Order: sequence, then structure tokens, then C-alpha cells
Amino acid sequence: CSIFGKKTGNEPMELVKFDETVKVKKVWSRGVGAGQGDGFTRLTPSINGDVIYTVDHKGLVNALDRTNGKKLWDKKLRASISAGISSDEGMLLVATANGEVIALSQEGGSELWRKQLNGEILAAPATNGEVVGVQTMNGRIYALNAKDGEELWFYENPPPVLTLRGTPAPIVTSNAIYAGFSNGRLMAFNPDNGSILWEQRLALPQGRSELDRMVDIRANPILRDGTLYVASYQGKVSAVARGTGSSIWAQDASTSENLALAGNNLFLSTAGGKLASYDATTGELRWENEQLLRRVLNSPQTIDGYVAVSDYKGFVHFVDQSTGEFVARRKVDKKGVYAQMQTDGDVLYVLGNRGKLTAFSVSAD
Amino acid sequence: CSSANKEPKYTSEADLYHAAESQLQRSQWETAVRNLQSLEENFPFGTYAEQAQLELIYAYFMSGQPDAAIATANRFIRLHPQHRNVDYAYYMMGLSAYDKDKGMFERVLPTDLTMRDPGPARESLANFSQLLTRYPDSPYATDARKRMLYLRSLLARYEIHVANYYFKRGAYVAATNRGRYVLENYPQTPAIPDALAVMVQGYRILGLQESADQSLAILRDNYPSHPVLNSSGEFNERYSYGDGKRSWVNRITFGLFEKSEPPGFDTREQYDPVYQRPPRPGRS
Amino acid sequence: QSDSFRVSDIRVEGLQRVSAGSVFSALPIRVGDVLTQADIQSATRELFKVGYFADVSIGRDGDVLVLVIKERPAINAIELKGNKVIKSESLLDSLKQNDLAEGQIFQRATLEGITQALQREYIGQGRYGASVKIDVEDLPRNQVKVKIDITEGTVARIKKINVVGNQAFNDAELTDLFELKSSGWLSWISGNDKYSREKLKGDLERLESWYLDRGYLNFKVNSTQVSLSPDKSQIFITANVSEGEIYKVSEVELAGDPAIDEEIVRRLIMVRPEQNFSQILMTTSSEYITQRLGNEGYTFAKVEGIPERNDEDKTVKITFFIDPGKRAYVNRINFRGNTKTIDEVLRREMRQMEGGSASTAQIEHSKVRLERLGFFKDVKVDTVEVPGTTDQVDVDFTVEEQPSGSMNLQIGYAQYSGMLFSAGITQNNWFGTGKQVGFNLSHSRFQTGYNFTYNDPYFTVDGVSRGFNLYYQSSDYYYANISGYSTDVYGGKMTFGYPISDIERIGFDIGLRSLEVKPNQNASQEIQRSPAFIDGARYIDQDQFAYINESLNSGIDFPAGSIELGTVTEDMFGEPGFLDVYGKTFNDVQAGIYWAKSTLNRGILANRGASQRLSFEVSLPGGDLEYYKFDYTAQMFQPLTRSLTLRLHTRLGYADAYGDMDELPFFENFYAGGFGSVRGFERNTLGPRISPLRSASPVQASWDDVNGDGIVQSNERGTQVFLLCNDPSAPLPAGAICDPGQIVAVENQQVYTGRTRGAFGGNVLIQGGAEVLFPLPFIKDQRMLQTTFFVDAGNVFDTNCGARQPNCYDVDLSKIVMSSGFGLTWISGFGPMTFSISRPIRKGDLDRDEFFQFSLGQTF
Amino acid sequence: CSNFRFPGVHKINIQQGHIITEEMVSQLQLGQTKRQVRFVLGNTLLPDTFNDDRWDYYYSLRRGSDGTLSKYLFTTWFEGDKLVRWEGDHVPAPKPLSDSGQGQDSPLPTNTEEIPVPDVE
Repeated sequence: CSIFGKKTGNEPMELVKFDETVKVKKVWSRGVGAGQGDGFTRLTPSINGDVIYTVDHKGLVNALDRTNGKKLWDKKLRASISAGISSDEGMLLVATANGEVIALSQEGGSELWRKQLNGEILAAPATNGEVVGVQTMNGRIYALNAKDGEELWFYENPPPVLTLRGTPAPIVTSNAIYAGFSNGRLMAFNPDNGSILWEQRLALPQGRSELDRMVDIRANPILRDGTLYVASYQGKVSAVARGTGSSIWAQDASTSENLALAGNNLFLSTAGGKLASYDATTGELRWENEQLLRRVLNSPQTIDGYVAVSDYKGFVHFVDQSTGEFVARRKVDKKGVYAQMQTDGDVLYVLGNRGKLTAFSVSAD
Repeated sequence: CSSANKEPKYTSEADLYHAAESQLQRSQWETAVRNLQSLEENFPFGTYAEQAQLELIYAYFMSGQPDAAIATANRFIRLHPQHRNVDYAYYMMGLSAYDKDKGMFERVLPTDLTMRDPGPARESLANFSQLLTRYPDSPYATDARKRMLYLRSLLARYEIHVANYYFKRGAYVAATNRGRYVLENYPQTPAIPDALAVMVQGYRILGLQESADQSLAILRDNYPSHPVLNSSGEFNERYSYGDGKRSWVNRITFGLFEKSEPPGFDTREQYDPVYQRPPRPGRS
Repeated sequence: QSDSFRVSDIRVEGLQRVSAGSVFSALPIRVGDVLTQADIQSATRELFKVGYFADVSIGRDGDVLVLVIKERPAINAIELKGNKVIKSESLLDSLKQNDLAEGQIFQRATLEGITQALQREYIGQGRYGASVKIDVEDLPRNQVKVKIDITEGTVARIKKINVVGNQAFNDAELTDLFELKSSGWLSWISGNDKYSREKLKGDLERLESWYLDRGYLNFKVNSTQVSLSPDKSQIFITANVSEGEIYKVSEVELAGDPAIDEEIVRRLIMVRPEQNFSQILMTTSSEYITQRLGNEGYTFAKVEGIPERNDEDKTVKITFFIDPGKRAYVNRINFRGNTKTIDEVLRREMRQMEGGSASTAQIEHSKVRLERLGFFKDVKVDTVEVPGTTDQVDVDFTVEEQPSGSMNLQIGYAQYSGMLFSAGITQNNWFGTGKQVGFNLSHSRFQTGYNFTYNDPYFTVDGVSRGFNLYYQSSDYYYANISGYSTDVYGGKMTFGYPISDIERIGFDIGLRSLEVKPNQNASQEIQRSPAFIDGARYIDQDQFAYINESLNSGIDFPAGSIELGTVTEDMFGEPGFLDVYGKTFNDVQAGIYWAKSTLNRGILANRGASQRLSFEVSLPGGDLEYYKFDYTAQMFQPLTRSLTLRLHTRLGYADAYGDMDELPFFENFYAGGFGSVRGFERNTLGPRISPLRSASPVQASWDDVNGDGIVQSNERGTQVFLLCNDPSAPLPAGAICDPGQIVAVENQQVYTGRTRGAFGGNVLIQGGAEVLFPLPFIKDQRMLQTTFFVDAGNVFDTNCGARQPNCYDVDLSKIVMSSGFGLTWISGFGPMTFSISRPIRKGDLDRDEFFQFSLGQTF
Repeated sequence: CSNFRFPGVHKINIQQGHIITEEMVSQLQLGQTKRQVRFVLGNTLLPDTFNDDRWDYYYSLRRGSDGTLSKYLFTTWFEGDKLVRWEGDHVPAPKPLSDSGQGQDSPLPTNTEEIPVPDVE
């Protein structure tokens, strides 16, 4: 029996060989700071118009021209950042590791206001221009006044004993705030006074140990037209009607990463390392790519006709949206890519954990 | 890939038992222990099970593993409280504790156990007394009673030594109480006469004349020849403590020569039957 | 048949392993009962509940009740595979607790029980990824073998601990308090990055008391989250806190009956108005008051500080409620564990009287005194309430004996004295009687000695000690690096001493001694005149010899008698040595007095407290020697941190002659260097050196009229004569020294390079040093081991140095030599073993350093 | 030698028995039960095995410094379970023991260094 640990059968799967049928071209690439901290943060870039904004865990905010990667401006915040960056409604929102939300202007990054909350913030705050929604690790959703950061209301959902690291980012629209919680519940609130519009239980905890009973909603919900797409860990992936929260369809699935939606295809990467595609309207499972098992996949992102997903070694795999077959593979950052990749449809922006932002374009040659 | 340890070949229950029996005869204690252990494991409820456990207790004891013997006896008592010779288990528990701490030191050099902590022997007192209360007519009762008396007289004599020290120290309440403790806790031990003498002396010094006279009366009636009594049965002044006289030699040499403390009480020769080591236990 | 019937007998079939007894005890039916069908149903249910039976059917055979039982299989063996981190035994133990073990009956629930028990074990170790697969294999005779295959997965380690909401103190300061740490490079040893719920609870309590100790009365930990990374390998801990404001103390009150006057109590309170509130200061004050009351006999005293908050002005009023409880008395003092030492040896150290008022300080003090005896490895004490009384306690001491070197046969090796063989019994707890008795026979190249010592530390009950010792010793100091002489000494001494306070003693000794000194070949000027005076020898002076030589070589003869030769006188042979003046054998009466004070916490390898000893020894007038000697040694331990202790030590010595003796006998000199003195230097080689030996070789100078013919021819050489120096400038043979009026002699210089370095010692010793005691990592039982980093310094001086003694100075601190290094002492079964490696920092040119020094089986 | 007197042998105080104060005695009333008396005076350290109706409360203190001995005896008698008589002198209000001769060598609580005094700014 070999000394260095015999094959226990649950090592990450070896990468399979295939010939690339798609050309992935690096448009530009640029270092934007120190990347992710050691607190398993998911500091994600944010696209607004022609500008792409990034923030690193040391507090460096960058605004780049997204077509050529040129730096427009940058600003040093003297704080360690645990969540960010969102760029809606003319302002930028980040949060510090000490639980403080900071709002900056999109021109030059000057500070608009900051508000100290009680709880660790690991997902970028969202705003509809009037109200800013913030979720914290201790199971709360805060609503702050977008003008001056004053606290309007907060609702608390006490989290179970053991949860997944991180929270989903809330969706803040003019008439509702949608938020998923670590106890498997999806809730909609009236943005102005915090009253509960509706509440849905997405997954039921089962099993004996704290581990088996984890049913966190970790993935950021996606809202399109009247439907809200959500997914939970060791629970379900489901589409619900945004007005009532009633379930349109639901399938068993376990994911801790965000979903991706393109046309009628909903993509998710499961905790076990499967990449799956569902029919967005019926919820029927289209295909499953099982060649990346146990490689700890991150959030998928659609680009052109393809879906990209990164794994724990920092490879970005491109698969065909309709068949799930591999079409290309590029190595981006050996420390991995925690941040969800951003796209405007034909350029894919990938921020590696060590702080390098690369723009890729994909073309079938 | 560890080499699977080979299963002991399943001899039948009876063979295992008889093998162990013969090993006990030839005093091969270790092999007997191993056989009896495997017997207990493989046939926990077989016909020989109970008898094997008793043999195991004895084998552990004889192979010098008192702790294992005590543990096995304990388990036997718990499992078979009504077994007809469970008294043997109690007896062996007492015996194992009795000998447990006899290090080389005590065996080789004659040490006066009455001046030291008897160590684990103290537990054996409890085991033996359980045996005597539950099974007064068990074959082991006589030997157990003899050992108990020996132990209790050790502990009683220990108390008298402490009383002597406290007289020397001048802590007369402490000394008197030590005497009273013997009277109340170790009746019928050879130290009783000295205990009474201690009480007489203590009460006299404390000035509790009534108690002193009472103790003196009892001492006189039961042990007239005790050295603390003079010919006429009164308190012998030679033993009186308190701030007695000091010889001038003692005084000028800072008390270094001619110490004049009265002797302590130790009438073991007179009242204590010459106690020799009790004999080794015979086989059950 | 009628529905019910009377049971005449009960028969059981199918029993293999379960004892009939347990079946009958579970069966609710007894012989003679009247049974109905319902009774039978309930009986079957009862038997099933026992859990040992796969199938139970109760039937009737006439009036006999028949039970047909099919037993469940028993577990014959449990096989564990794949467990590396947790060993099989501990897994089997945890299974045993859920009574899943070999020999047990195998039940359906067992399977579920096994998976759960193992999972709990692994989650307890932070291995969230562990999984268990079980399969059951049937064996003959209704037995089963349970095979368990475990995949342990990786252990989840704490990656980050984040405190949210703290303003006054930064995260680093706060997480430093935690026992749980995020993975660092040392974590693989300490394992402090493994999550456990209890440790987190303890950490949060420490965090809370940190804030409460600094005045944040409203501090609260709102919530904590433990979260896991998706691949279950990393754990993150977040604590959300709200600090609140700092509260100041407004006033301090006493309430209840303080039993001792308030002034004493007030002095013990460390909380002052206007000061920031601090919980630790409040609790420490309460503890001090409780102990103070304990000293007064109120062992059951309860003191509690209660803060009352005033949230408007952020102040707090503290009231100390004092309930002295009943004054407690000691009923009995018991000793356990002293199987060798007799009871009186322990009891006489007691400062708490049996039958008297209990005092915590006296009980604690008694414990320390027991530890100081050095007979016990460990002393524990606890006070137990006497049942049935409200105010009496028993004080139970439990001690653990430690070998105090009873029969020791020490074969040791010390560099300077080579093989050391010493057989003997040195025992300061002789047969447990507390008396110190020693028969010692020791032999080494340096010293052969026979020594009998006896001392009874408690000759009287108050601790007056009386003892005596007889000794014979012949030592050849050459092998102790001390220049050329050896001594034979024998004598006897009476010693006694007594305590003048609880920690101070005074002692006297008086004794006779007979000493003989024998110089050997490289003795020195100071010891004995050199060159050696030969009575009646004759000399010729230098220039006369030159003139004669010259003329004889040129063939001139002399008339007989014309060369006159003088006979030598003593003063031509240099200064008289000590032995020349005072002879070689000395008998004297020695008297000594010492004062000693010690608060060391342990007899051997102490690490707390201090000790000092001043002794004065005099050789009484009327004996052959008249000198006196002061000797002062002191050491002090000062704890630096919880594990580091600083030890400062010094030894000062001064000796001199008096009366008609005008110089200190050289064999009473102080020496320095080596163990117990300045480590890192060869033993006894520091300080003054001997003035080199002189030897005068006679010259073939005189001519006599050998053939009696009245003329001295040049070939008539006569007896040898010495050459008297009167013209230092004249040419001399190599190495010769010519002092006017002295015989020309040759100095042998190699004395300084030989073994003794020509060490001679001196009458003033100054020596001291500082050491830091540190615990060795990885070693649990440190009680028998002491490791130190030391700096030693010292030297020996002489107030009247010989004229030509090199390296001999009057007291001059700039001449102190220093060295630093590491030392280790281990009290093994054979006695103390000491090692040290060291480097000199400052040394004189003649001082020789020694990097590695060791000594086995011999106290230094 | 000079008139330097050698310091005497240090003897420790020997304290025995029960401290009965005036205030305790004042709480005694005839007819009290044994339990009540025991609550007031505490358990006697010298119970008499042969006669449980007489309780002796003995107190003595021999000072190590000058060897003086002070002794007090207080006795109570019972008939059945009723206090019928008591007699004897009580100990004058005791000076705190630790200020007497014994005080100086039993320093303030010896294990103070175990209680960490915080370096609170």
C-alpha cells in the first residue's frame, strides 16, 4: 500500500483532453489590485455602460474603460473590503470587513456616505436609486436611504448553527426587495417599510448532523420579466412568480454558486462539480456535463453561444450552450476565480483571485 | 493491507476451560489468563462462563495483576449478584487491594506500617466488611476477619502515634480527640487501652476532670496493668505532660541534651498479640 | 380448552447465548399464574422489548407454557478500515459506549448507531467531509462480522476569525485572546486551528471579560456565525459585537458583616472611585478579602462585588457584600500517599493546628513547607466539610513520594577529577523518618573520602536540629586544577541549629580537625621556599666564579684554600613559604555560626522564592591555625512570564588570618571557575596564580686541592656549589634568574601551561550570575528537569599577593571574568546530572575557557 | 561573648478549641433545643462519648513568642433535649489572629501571584 495516501476515490477529476473548436482571444488584461482577501470574499467587478468597476480586499477601487482596459480613475479606501462592487443608479456600493457600507460617486469615487451596520457583509449591496438593500451574515436584510445611508428598516432571519460562507446579493426593484436566506427561505419585502410581501420555503433541512441540515440560499437570485430564478444548497433550483412567490417549477439540485440565464437556458454548477442546463420555462433538465466532478466549480456565465465556468485550479472551461460539450479551455489564475465572470454578451470579463482582470472574446473559427 | 491477525482456532468451550484448569494447576498464570479471557469472549454465556470468570480473578491475582483481578471481580459481582460463590469475588477484591502497594521497599526492610499511610490496603477494609456482612458464613470469612482485624489495629495504632505527637506538640484537644476517635471507630483493637490512656491524660491537661475520671475508671476496670496506672490505680505522674521541669543541662544547651519529654504510649508488646503476616490464600 | 389456564411449568427452547435468567426476569408470567390470551400477547411484547430475540412464540403444551425463542445474531468481530487520523481503539471505545461491541447482540438499530457514532467522532474533529460505509457478513453459529469502511476526508481548518463592530480595539488584539486561531505555520503541531464549539464558547467568554475588565459594562456579543467554504475544507468564524460605553466607578461600598475591622478590608479593595470599572479588579478584590477572612478562621466566607449601573452618567456603584459565615475549626488533618515517610515528619511541618481555628493562610503555608522538604514530587491539599457539622472541616493532604536517593551507587565522571566512584547511602529521609543520615565512601583521582553524617532536623518539636559528622579525606588538589599540594584531613563536628522565625534559622557547629599538608613536585613559592634550602651547602659568588673560570681555562693554578666558599644561609633561597613558617601538620578547633533564610517553594529544583545563607567560621586560638572565613551565598527567583523565570545568584567570600598568623593558610583559599561558580572556565583555575617554582642547580665551580699537593690544578674539580647572584647584568645560563643576594635559579614556566594552570586561589571571592529558566518544549513532566540560559561572572582576589604572583590583584571589579551559555540539570534515578555549554564574554589572558562541561552522579 | 543575646527558638502559636464570644453567650436561653444551641455556639470540638448531655467548649492559646497560655472553658448542660444550665467564661473579643505573634510569618495570601493582576491602563 503506497505511503502517500492511496486513491480514496474522491480526488478532483483529471481534465479530459479534447480539441478546441472555438478561438478564445484575450482582448486586454490588467492588474487591478490585490484581489480576494483570506476571508473567502467574492469581490466581483461591475459593468455600467462602457466602464467596468473593480474593488480589491485592500480597498483599491478601479474604474476602467471596458473596451480597452485603460484606467479612468482609481481611489484608495483605507479599510479592508469584504463585499462589492455594485454600480447602479449612479453610485458605487462596497462594504468593509467591520460591517460598514460605503457609497461612492461613479465620477472619481468621492465618498457620498457611509453607514455602520451590525453584521459581516459578504455580498455587494444593491439599490433602486431610492433604497439600498444589504444582506449580512447574521441573517439580516437592511434597507438604507440611498441619499444619506440612514437605516430605514431591517428584518432578521436567525441563521442555523452551521451555514455556507457568504450571502446572496438582494434584488432591489422599485416595488420589491427579493432576498434569499441561509435557512432556505426566499422573501420579498416592500422596500419602503419592510413589510413582507410574500415568503417561500425553497428547501427543507433533513438529516441528523448540522452538515446534512444546511440548506443555504447562496446563489444570487436572477429576475427576468415576471419570473425569479433561485437555487439553494442541498435543496432545489426553482423558478417562482415574482408577485406571489409561488413556484412555477422546481428541481432537486445543490449549488453554492450563482446562476446564469441566457435566452431559455438556465445554467448552474452543482456542489458536486456538475455543470447543468435547465429549460428556463419548464425546468426540464437539458444536459449535464459530468467531466469536472469535484473540481469545485464557481459561478457559470453565458457568452455568445457558450457557457464559461472556472474551477479550483483557475481553469476557465467553455462549453456549448446547447450540448454542454467542451469547446475551449484557458488557464487564468492558479489561485482560482471566486468572482462571478461579467459579460455584456460578447466580451467576458474574468477577475482572478490574485487581482488580474482579463477580457476575453469568443469566436467560432 | 495490514496482515489480518489470525483468528484463534475455535477449540470448543470445554477444551478451552480444561486447558486453563491444567495451566492453573501448573501455576502457568499468564497462559491460563489468556485462555480464560478468550473463553469469556467467545462463550460469554456458556456453561463454564461464570466459573471461568472466577478462575480468571484468581489467575490475575496470582500473576501479580491486582488491578485486573479487582476489575474482573467487580464485573462478576455486577453480572451475577446472586451467584452461589460470589463471596469469593468479594474476598479476592479485598485481597488484591490488600497486597497492591507492597513495593520492594516494604517487603525487604521491616517498616512499621502503623506510622505510614497503609495506602490502598484501606480499600480492602471496605471489601472485606462487605464480604462479612453479606456472607458471614462464607469459607473465606475467617481469613477476611483476621485480615480486617490486622488492618484495623494498624489504623488504630496510627491514631495513637499521632496522639503522642500532639501531646509533644502541646495540641491537647487534638491529642484527646485522636484517642476518642480510636475508641469510637476501632473497638476491640489492641490500641484501645492506649486510647483510653490518651483520653485520661488529655482530659486531665484540659482540666475536664469528670471525663478524665470516667476514662480512668474504664481503663482501670478493663486494663488494670496499663503502665499509665500506678500501683493504686491512679494516674502515674511519670506520664504527666504540661510545662514540666527541664533539667538544667537541658536548659543551658538550648534543650540539646537530656531531653525530658515523657514517653509516648505504645503498649503493643503488652496488649497486641504478636501479629505475624497472614498466610497466602489457598486456591478457591 | 378454556380460554384461561393455570401455568404449571415454563419451558424455554432455542437459547444459545442469552442466559435463561435474563429471559425469566423479562417474562411477566410466574409459575402458578392464571393466563389469558391477552397475557400471552403482552408477554411476547415484553420479551421482544429485551431486544435480543429475532422471533418469540409462546405456546401451550397442556398446562406447561412453552417459549420458542430465536436469538438475534451476536457481533463476533468489528473490522475498521480506512481510519488513519483516529485510531481504531478510540473508535471502538465510542462504539462501545453505544453498546456496539464484540459479543453484543446485533440489532437493526445497531447499523444506524454505528454510522452516527463514527460521524459524530469525525465532526468533533472538524472533519466535515468524512463518510462511513458498513456491510454485515454472516458467520456460522448465528454470529455476524461488521465491516466498516471509513473515508476520513480532509479536516476543516479555521481560515479566518473576524470580529465585527469593534472600534476601541483592533481585530488583531481581540483575536489574540482567542484559543482558536486561523491556520498559521505552527498550527500543524498545536492544532489550534481546529474548530470546536466549547473552545469558541471559551473564547467568547474571554472576549467579554477583556471588555468588562476595561470598563465596557454594556459589551455584548450579539451573535456569532460559523460558516464553511463550499469544499468543506475551510471554516470562517464571525463574531458580531456591540462595545457600548466605558463606565466609571462612582463609589465603593461595604455591606454585610466584615468580621475583621473595615480598615484591613478597605486596604484590599483595588477598585477606586473615578477609575474605569474593571471586572477583574473587582473579582480580585473579592478574592483577596475572602482569603483574608480565611486567614482569620472564616473558611466558609463568601464575598461578592455587585456593580449597580447608572446608565445616564455611565457610572457604576460597587458594593462588596461580605458574609463571613461561621468561623471554621479543623477536626482532623489527614495524610494520604506517604507510604514511605512516617506521619510525624509531615505533621511537624504543619502550621495549621488540628483542633484549632482553621486559617487558609496557615493551611497554604503548611503545604509550601511540605514542598520545601524535597521528599515529595507533588503535594495537594483540600479542605472538606465534616458531615453533620456546620463549622468543622477536615484538611486532607495527598502527597506523592519521590526517591530522595536512598541507596545510591554513583559512578560519575567529572572532567577535572576523572572517574568518580562513590558508594554510599546519602538519604535525607532515612527510612522515612525525616532524619538525614549519610555513610559515604567516595574515591576519585582528586579525592578519597569516608564520611558519616547524621542530623535530626527535629530533635525538639519546635525544630531544633542536632547532628554530627565524622570525616576522613585525602585530596590531591593537583587533580582539582589547584597547584601542587595534597592534604590529609580527618576530624569530627557537632552541629545544631534552630529556627528563629518560620523561614529563618541560626546554626552553630564546633569540631576538632587534624590536617596534614604535603606539597608535591610543582608546589609554589607561596607554599614552600624555592629553590629548596639545602643546609650546609656552599656557594660562590658570581664574579668570583667568572674570574676563576676564566683563569683556570687559561691554565693558571691556584694555591689551595685561596678560593673561599661560604655556606649558604636561608635568606639566599627566597621568601619562606607558608609551610616553612608554620610547618606541615595542623590541629585546630573549628567553630562556626550560620544564619539562613529561605522562602524557596521546593526542596529540589525550586523556581519561586529566595534563599540566602551567611556563615562565619573561625579556627579558634590555641590551635595550630588562626584564621576566620566569611561566606555569603544568596539566590532569588523572579517569574518573568508564566513559563520563564529569572534566577539571580551570588557568592561572596572573605577570609584572613588573625593573631600571630599573618597570612591565610593557602589550603583555605577560595577558588572560582567551573560548575557552581563561573561556568565556562576550567574548574578552580580563576584568580591568582602561583609564583613559579625555582630550582637552583649547583655548578661545577669550586676547585679543591684534591691530591693534597697544596696547589689547585684546573682539573682538580671539587664539590658542587651554588652560585650567588650579585651582578644581574652578567650573562647567565638560559632561563636563569639573578636577584642580588639570592642564589641563581631557574624558573620552571611550564607550570602555567600544565593541568593546574598554576591556580592558587585567594582570600577574597566575588562571584554571581543571572539565569533565565525556560521549559523545554515537548516534554511533559518538567518537575525533574531544569534548563537555563545563564550569564556567570566572578573572580578570586588576594589582599596580599605574593611579589611575583601573576594574575593576582587586590579586589578590582574590572578584573571580573564573565561567560554565558546554556545549562541543563536532570534529577535522574542516579541523582543529579548537569551539562553546560558556554562561551566566555570577558577573560584574562591566563584564564582558560572550557566550552562543554558535564558532571554525572554528583551534586555540584 | 558580648551581651548580644541569641534570639530564642521560634515557637509557633498553639491554638486549640472553640472561640465562644460574649455575643454568642447572649443568644443562649434556657430551654433551647440542642439544635438551637449548636446553631449559636457551633459544634463542640470535645464531644464526650459517654455523656452527650454535657457540651464542653474549651479554648486555649499558647503564644510562641512568650510562651504565655490563656485558657477558657464554657460548658452547657442539657436534660432531654432542653438546655438547663451553662457556665464558664467566654473569650474576650479575639484580636484578629493574624496580628498576634503568628501574623508576621504567614504573609498576606501566599498564592497571590496566581491571581493575575491585570495590566489595565
